[in-house]
Amino acid sequence: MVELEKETETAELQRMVAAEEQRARLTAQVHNFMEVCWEKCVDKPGSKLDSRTETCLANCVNRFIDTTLSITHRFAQIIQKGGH
Amino acid sequence: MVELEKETETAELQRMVAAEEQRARLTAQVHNFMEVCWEKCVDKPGSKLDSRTETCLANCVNRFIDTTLSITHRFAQIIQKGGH
Amino acid sequence: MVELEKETETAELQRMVAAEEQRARLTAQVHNFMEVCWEKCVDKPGSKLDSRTETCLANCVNRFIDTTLSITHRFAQIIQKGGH
Amino acid sequence: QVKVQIAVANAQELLQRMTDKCFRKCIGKPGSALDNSEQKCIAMCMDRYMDAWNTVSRAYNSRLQRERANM
Amino acid sequence: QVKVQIAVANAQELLQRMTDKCFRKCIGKPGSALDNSEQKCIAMCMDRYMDAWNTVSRAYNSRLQRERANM
Amino acid sequence: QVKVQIAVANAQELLQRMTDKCFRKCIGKPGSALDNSEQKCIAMCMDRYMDAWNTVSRAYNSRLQRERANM
Repeated sequence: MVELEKETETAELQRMVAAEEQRARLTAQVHNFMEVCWEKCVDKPGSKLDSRTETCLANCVNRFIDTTLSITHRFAQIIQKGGH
Repeated sequence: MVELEKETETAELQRMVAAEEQRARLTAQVHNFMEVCWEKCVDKPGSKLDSRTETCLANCVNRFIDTTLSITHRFAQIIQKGGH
Repeated sequence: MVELEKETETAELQRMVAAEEQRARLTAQVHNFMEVCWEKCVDKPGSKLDSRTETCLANCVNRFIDTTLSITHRFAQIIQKGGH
Repeated sequence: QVKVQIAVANAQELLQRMTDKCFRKCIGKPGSALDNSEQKCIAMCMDRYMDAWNTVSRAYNSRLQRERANM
Repeated sequence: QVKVQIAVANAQELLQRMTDKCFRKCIGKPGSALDNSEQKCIAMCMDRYMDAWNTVSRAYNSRLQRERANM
Repeated sequence: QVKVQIAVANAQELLQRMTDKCFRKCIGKPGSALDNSEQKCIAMCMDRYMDAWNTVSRAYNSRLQRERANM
């Protein structure tokens, strides 16, 4: 009985740690996007984030991910052909 | 007697390690300031550091610390209000 | 006999790890050069790497190493004189 | 415990990056004190940085959900 | 095993840096999709980045050999 | 021993950052050798970088002391 409880606790703890690591990775990724997109989209910070800047930021994240996917895909193709 | 000596030695070692860690943190901070302030204050490096550049560098460190304190203070207020 | 084999294996493994660490350091160094030289030499990426860009990149690596050697040498001299 | 540590690490990272960006944007030649317009600029820059952070974070999360739905 | 891991780490590092550089070079104001010219620019930028990587790597290796010969 | 290692780590960090900054400032298009004016620029840049490092370090230390005195 005690053994089983211990196992459940360990599993629960591992699940929590994994979830937090995942969250930390996502957060690190957001910091990353901010490095690129803050420069691309925000010129002079105004009294509020206007809708044009908001759209630019959301597009920036999505185009950056598109670029990542496109480059990774192309890179995998080059590797498979054994080329370059 | 020997025990006591050992304890003193351990304490002394810990104190030294802590002091060195502290010094390493300060040094890392100076590297950090240099990243910002070298760009802000030194345009073309001349045959000596003129007093205008010296003042600019010292001001840069102090204004950067002011900015850090001001942002941290405001951030703590926002967190406490549970806001944003 | 078995002992000797084990030792040889351990030595072999250590050699491999050292070689890989060395390769990782060289690779990190190439990433480093790329940070500086991509900006200095490649303006608009064209349909191929023209010979002017190629020369610029190779020169960039060599001049960067020259700069490192020159600065390190001068730094050692200053340290020895106990100066600055 | 793990959660709290990561959250603190994230807040520190956010504060550091925000300070760096807003100092660069708001302070031209550093003077003998932060003047009024610099202080206003820093407060505004900070608020916009956090707005932008939230917008970027939301855009990233919805993209992740769309990608997962497509798998 | 060690070799494979380092090679994977290197490919990831390469992909990340390449993405960052090519995004900055090819995308002005990010729009609602990658348009044709942006996509071409990214593909070309990627090929040039890898060419440049090879050139830099070769130049570095031959310099190392020359330095070793002089020692 | 600990002290020496940290000091060495610091010197290496200083040399790397200095090299990076001075290369960027002093070398326009890299040629087939460092010419005379580039070499002079690098030596001068290096000296100024170390002067600046000392100035920044001093300013930081006196600020820390003022902050501690105010606590």
